[in-house]
Amino acid sequence: MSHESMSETPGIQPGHSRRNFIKGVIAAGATVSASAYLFRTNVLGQNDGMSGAVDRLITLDINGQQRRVDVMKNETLAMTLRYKLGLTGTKLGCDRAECGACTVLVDDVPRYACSTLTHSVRGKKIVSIEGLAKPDGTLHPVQQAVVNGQGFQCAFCMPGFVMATVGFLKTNPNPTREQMAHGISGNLCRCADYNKILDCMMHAADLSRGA
Amino acid sequence: MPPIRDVMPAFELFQPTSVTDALGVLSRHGADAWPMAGGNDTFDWLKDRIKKPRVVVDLSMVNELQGVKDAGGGLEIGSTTTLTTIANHPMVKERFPMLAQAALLVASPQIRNVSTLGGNVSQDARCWYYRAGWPCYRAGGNICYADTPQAINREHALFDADRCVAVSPSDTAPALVALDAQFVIRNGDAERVVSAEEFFVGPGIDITKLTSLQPGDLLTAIRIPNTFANKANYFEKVRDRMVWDFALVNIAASFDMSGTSINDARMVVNGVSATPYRLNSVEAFLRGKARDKATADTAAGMAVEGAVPLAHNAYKIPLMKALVKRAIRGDAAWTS
Amino acid sequence: MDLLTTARSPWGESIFTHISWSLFWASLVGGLLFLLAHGGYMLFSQHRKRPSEEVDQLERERTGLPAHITRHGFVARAFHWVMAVSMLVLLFTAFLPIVGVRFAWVQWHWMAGLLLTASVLFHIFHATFVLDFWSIWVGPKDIPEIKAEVMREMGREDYPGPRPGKYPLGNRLYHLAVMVAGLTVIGTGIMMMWRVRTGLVERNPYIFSDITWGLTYVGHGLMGVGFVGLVIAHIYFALRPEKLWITKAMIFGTITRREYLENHDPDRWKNVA
Amino acid sequence: MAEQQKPVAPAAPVAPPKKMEFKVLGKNYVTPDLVAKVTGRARYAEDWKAEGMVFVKLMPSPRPHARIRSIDASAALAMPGVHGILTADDLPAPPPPPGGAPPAKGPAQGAAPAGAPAAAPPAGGAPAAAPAAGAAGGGAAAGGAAAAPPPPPMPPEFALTKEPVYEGEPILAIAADSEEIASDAIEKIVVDFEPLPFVIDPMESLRPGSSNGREQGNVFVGPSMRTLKWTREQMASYDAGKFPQDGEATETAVFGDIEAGFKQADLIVERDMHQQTTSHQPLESRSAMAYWQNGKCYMHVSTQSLARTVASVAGWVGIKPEELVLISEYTGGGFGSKIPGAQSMAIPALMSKKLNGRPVMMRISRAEETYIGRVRPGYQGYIKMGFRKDGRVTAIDTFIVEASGPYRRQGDHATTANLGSLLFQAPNMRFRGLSVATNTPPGVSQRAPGGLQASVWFEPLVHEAAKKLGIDQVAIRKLNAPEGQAQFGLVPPNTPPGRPRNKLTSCFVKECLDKGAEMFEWERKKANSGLRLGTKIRGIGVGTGAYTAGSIGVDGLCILRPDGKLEIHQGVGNLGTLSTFDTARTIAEVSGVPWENCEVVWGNTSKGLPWSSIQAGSQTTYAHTRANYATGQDLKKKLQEVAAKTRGGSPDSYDTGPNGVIRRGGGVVLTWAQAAEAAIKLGGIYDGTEVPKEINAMTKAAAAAHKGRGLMGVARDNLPRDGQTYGFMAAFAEVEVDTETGVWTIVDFTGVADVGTVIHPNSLGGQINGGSIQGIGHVRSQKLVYDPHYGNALANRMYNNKPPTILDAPFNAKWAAVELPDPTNPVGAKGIGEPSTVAAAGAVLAALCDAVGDDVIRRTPVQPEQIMSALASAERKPDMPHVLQAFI
Repeated sequence: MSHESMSETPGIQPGHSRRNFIKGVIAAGATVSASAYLFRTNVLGQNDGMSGAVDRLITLDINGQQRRVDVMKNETLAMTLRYKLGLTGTKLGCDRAECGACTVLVDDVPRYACSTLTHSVRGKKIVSIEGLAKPDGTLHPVQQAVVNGQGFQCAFCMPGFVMATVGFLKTNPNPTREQMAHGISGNLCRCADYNKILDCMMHAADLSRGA
Repeated sequence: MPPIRDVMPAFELFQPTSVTDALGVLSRHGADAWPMAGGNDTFDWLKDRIKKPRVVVDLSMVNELQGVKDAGGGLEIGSTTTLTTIANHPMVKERFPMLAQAALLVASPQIRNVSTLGGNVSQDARCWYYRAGWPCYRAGGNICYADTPQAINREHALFDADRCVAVSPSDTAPALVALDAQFVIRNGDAERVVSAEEFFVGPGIDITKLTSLQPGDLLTAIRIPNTFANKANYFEKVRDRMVWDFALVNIAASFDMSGTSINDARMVVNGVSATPYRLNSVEAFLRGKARDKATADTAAGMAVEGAVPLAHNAYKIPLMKALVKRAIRGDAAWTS
Repeated sequence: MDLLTTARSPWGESIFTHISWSLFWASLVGGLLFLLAHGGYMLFSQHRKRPSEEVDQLERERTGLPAHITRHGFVARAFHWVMAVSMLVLLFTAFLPIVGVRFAWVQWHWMAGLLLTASVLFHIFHATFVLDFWSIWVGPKDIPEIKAEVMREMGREDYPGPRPGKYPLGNRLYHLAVMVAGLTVIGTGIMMMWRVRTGLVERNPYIFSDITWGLTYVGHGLMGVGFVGLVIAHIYFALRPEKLWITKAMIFGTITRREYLENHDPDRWKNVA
Repeated sequence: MAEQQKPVAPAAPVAPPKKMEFKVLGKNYVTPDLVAKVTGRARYAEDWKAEGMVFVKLMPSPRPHARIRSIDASAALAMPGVHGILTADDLPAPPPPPGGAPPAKGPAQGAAPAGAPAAAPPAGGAPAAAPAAGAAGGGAAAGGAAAAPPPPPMPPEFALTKEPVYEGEPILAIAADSEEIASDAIEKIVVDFEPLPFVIDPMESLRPGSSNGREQGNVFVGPSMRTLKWTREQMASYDAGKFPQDGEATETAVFGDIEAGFKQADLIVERDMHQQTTSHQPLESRSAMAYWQNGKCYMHVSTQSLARTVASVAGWVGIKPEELVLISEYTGGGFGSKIPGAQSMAIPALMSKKLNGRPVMMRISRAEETYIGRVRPGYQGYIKMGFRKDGRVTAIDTFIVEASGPYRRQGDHATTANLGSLLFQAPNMRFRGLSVATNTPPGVSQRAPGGLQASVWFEPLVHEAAKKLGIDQVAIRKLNAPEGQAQFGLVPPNTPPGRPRNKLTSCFVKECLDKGAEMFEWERKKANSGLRLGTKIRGIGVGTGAYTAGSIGVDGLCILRPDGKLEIHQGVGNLGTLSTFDTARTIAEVSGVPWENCEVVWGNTSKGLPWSSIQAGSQTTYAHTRANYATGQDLKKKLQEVAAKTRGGSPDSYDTGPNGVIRRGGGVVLTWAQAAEAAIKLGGIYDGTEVPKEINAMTKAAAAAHKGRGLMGVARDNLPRDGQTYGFMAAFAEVEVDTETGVWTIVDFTGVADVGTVIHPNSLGGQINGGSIQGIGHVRSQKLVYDPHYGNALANRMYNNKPPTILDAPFNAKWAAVELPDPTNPVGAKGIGEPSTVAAAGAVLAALCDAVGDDVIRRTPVQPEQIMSALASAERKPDMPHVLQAFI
């Protein structure tokens, strides 16, 4: 179907050079420029390099890859993923640990990336929504369950719900419907399609056990 | 000039890996240093740009501070042990199920996965005037915006309001008080162990802080004596939403029974004053009584003596009475 | 270092909230320094009373003076001590928490404040209608005396000029300072009664604007710390040997004829009999 | 929409329809955007980046109402890394008032699609409000005109302001290398404010001598404002706890004769009610990114309706629609707050222009979203209903004081009355209302504007009446429910007699009640009414809901390409309802081209998209099944003609098969690819060189951009319709209330909808349950809180404004549809998004009344203390300063 072409296609009128535009608008997955986006590159001034303080240049283990990143001291994991590593599947709904859209796995534990300092996950295994499917495109059982059940509506909360479910199923592979609801209760869906989400995630538990 | 929110100001970050290093950094930077455990309270203050510490000390990498161990005569829980760990820990569930339950009812799963016991008991007040960055007493100003004729204060204090009417937001704090927990605090080379009553402070004593922690202090562990281990206990939290919500009122109670009568009891209500509110008179009254309806009704009346309701929180009086009754009756109550 | 602390009101305005507590230390230290300086100075300058032969002379001239002359009537003394107590309570409840002694101080503070207010109101009434109102006042008519006192302080013992009436100059200047500071803390303090739970008035912090309140707290704070220095100085003088006769008078009410003649100008403090 | 204005002929009786059968429609399938969504590849507005992109931060007003005397930004602009400032002075001149040409209409209408139903077309978001509310507003305006010359219309709302009228309204924007620098810069800006009076609680602005929310007055009348104060006696009555029913109203609409109606009543029930203002809180905030390239403005935005956002955003930016390229492939929810985009979206575009086209990203934080993200107006007022012994409603009287926010009249209250008239077929009804200006976030349509409020308003009274009359709750609703082409609506005073009332195109709410009662096991559940379980008590309730579910007159466009694929172009926004794809399938259904051969093109105006309905008022499904039905027919007709022209014979001798055009009774004569090639050779109407005159200019431009690429199907929906299309739902709920703590939970829930033909079951289930839980959130916990003294927000955090979580929803909600087609839609489909929101709220509220007593519930949200403190008190009244107080 057309989502492939859609998500790669820049917004241009027929007749404009597509190439020079693509230089402008970058698809997910690529880091754009050295500028630190939301964070000023060198604000700390005299603070910078206070003895014993952390170094900015660190290596992160993200979706199985080792990525070298220049991370500000006050930078959250959500910002690093979205603005330094181009992994925009991790959404920011509230940036205040109140909606769950930014949920990622850190050493298999679901956490709010908006409320995690990137420096605090050095040397930990980070998995975001982009890291679930196999390289050949085979979907993770939880993703497959969502597809099978046509789960979610606007889906802005979906990556968070999927990651929370993946994490919860690691601790409880065979939950009741109510246990599942409690397990993913740290995620908000404003379309409030909770019933269908629960259907999908219970189906996901079956697929995961099967897989 | 108007408040700008949602952008964390710059700070210097330290990530000590040992208690000694942590204490070193804390004492080196004194009041400039902001100790951070799970960060759930910290990020609010920083992202709102209300507090701009020069130095943040991330304690998440100090392994010594994590874990639950049997310290003979009780449990010792490291201050940065996560609430998820506590809620699922066999020893906690077996000896002090009330604490496990309190931990389980905090916020949301992802928050419990990072937030710590030390952080939960040390977190700052959630008064929405204070959190909005208004210059109230608690913020070092000279007014309480929540205790005015027009103020919207359904979530504020009934007891011991001294100018400020903010309440303690913690769910684990009342449980710890009801279990007679001790708080281990280190500062430099000095270590002090204080009871919950000394750990939590009201506005009369210090109107800008909810705990007695001072700059340079590090809460390293919380010790729970076996006094009430495997004894009858009760915890209930009443809130608007079943997730991500602070208690309107919660209650924690431990009972040491001999037969059908109460030898000793500790009852603590939170969400009604700036510190976990211990029902001393009720505890005294309960000794020798049975856990029955008659006792419960009398106790409920005693519990709310001296309550001073504000415009919008009068409901907390009957609510508190109801919870005291339930704790004494021991009804299985519905919480989520 | 800011001497006054400011904050953003809910509407983003910059408002005063308090004085910087460093001013408390300043006042404390200031008071102590004055005490040392003055003490040191007094060691070298001998105290100026009327020379004894002059006093003998006066005693001969002015017969009919009673052996004991009432300097402070009972009521005046009662007021002084009530005020002193309330003032000390106010200062300790206000400043002990700042030096780290933590306790629930607010109730004691406003109660002592009310006591002070009451005693001061009474004092004003009493001084106005019973005592010689102007005897404590410092005014233009006192300039020659001020000049003379200053010159004498400089060592010009023989400098001509009037001597103190009922109240020595320092005494009167001190009263002036205390009056200004006292009325300020009382006025601002009464306003603050609307901000704490007293059961006396309905708590309503909104009777004045944020800015007015800021100034109120600053005024209260400044005068409050001012009192620290003033009270130190006061106690110091009360205990100085050459002033003990006044302190005694404040306790027992009377001074001896000779003390009267030694320290006062009989023409400016009449009808003592 | 035009036809809605002209009088409608009396309804012709139609035979009860039967379920329709389809090859493609009505089956579950995977929407083409789902894999991108579930793998994180779907990109929403904030997910786009561009070389050299800078960030803007907004300065919010710290005051609820003030005038800006001066702004000193010199210190900020001197900071390294700061690129520029944008203030109200940089915005384009005000557009003409609503009712002008589409481009100009953008801003005003966009600001509040439901804001001025009199002016806004039914497509404006609250179509239900259009006839009655519009008329009511107009009538009121006319009344005002009789008294005095009408005051001038209020100026529209803009992205940045010099007179902030609510706390948080953006004053200026700063662009910098990073948000951190921009924030530090804004903190250095000094703004001199002249404070102005403000209003938080609408009732307070009715006190004699109280302040007004705007300098022009405190009450909105049509497009203008006036000052209206009630008497001291009336306010004394309010203070004593009784809503003054004789207060002056600016809006009145009636039907029949309520005095007579109440005389006929055997039972009269009445109560005062409050329901709160709630913010929309879509999970994706209204972030936007913009840059200029080759004279065009490119914008990545979050909007509900793509085609319908172009004009409004172009208007706010001050450019021609054709100079704007809008990209919005995915939208993280809107619920009415992003119908045509948002004023704030002009900020990055105008800032980028200042910076010579440099890309500018404006991330809207949650706190900012709570300020500028719009709200549903709250109500304070009273309701009075008369019933016959048998339960038939004889009369309804209601007075609604509405918290409209600072900018314009909201039609919600009139819509609420209109729906009361519809749902209970009230033979006599009167509505009086005030739309009061409050210095709180601007009101706008929120999912079922006025509809959700209607069920909260009326259902508890119907429950009370049924209890008192000893009638079954389902029976009393069936007795009063509309059916078929039922008429409804109120008319303003001095309306010429004989003005026809609105009538429905179809209504099967009674069937919904029957099916729901069966699924919910209503008869068995009756035993649970008042059932005590320890400290807990059970209650059951039923509610019905209705809302507009369709408009007409939009276009469809598709191209069969030489590679054999059919490109279906959709101008509708992709905000999660799936209608972008569900309605596209109509073309496959009608033309016979297999869905597997279809590609949906959406989300980017540069791709050539047809004119669409607005994604509001639950009308997309109805409107675009119609438009795409016409387009599918056009495509099939052209396929047959192309076959006839290339293979001989008459067009009728050809049909379509799975692999291409077939000769009737024979095999394939043209594969899809061959048909496309042939069409390109033929040109003219076949390859899009010639298009129908009647189609919208936007569709013409799209067709022109794609002409010659294949066989083009393009058409406008000219299908007939008589009446207004509404969707319906019946909801059933069982609640359990802890009488000691007031905590309550929903233990069972069932929703059954009348949506005509079900075109996508999975999607329908989502709409029924999702809509229901949004309604339940309104009853349960959602709210906004303002400090009355400062007029500043206290509940900008979700843990304070409390949207419903997965644990606040029933764990196992059941749903179904009656699947009876609407006769005016070629596939029988109607919308559902809003009717579900309406019905569920009423059912849950009725269930709560059933559990704790009808005298206890007087306000939403029903937080624990309301129930608990009422049950704990002797007089069974909640222990609060005033049970109708707003924003607490």
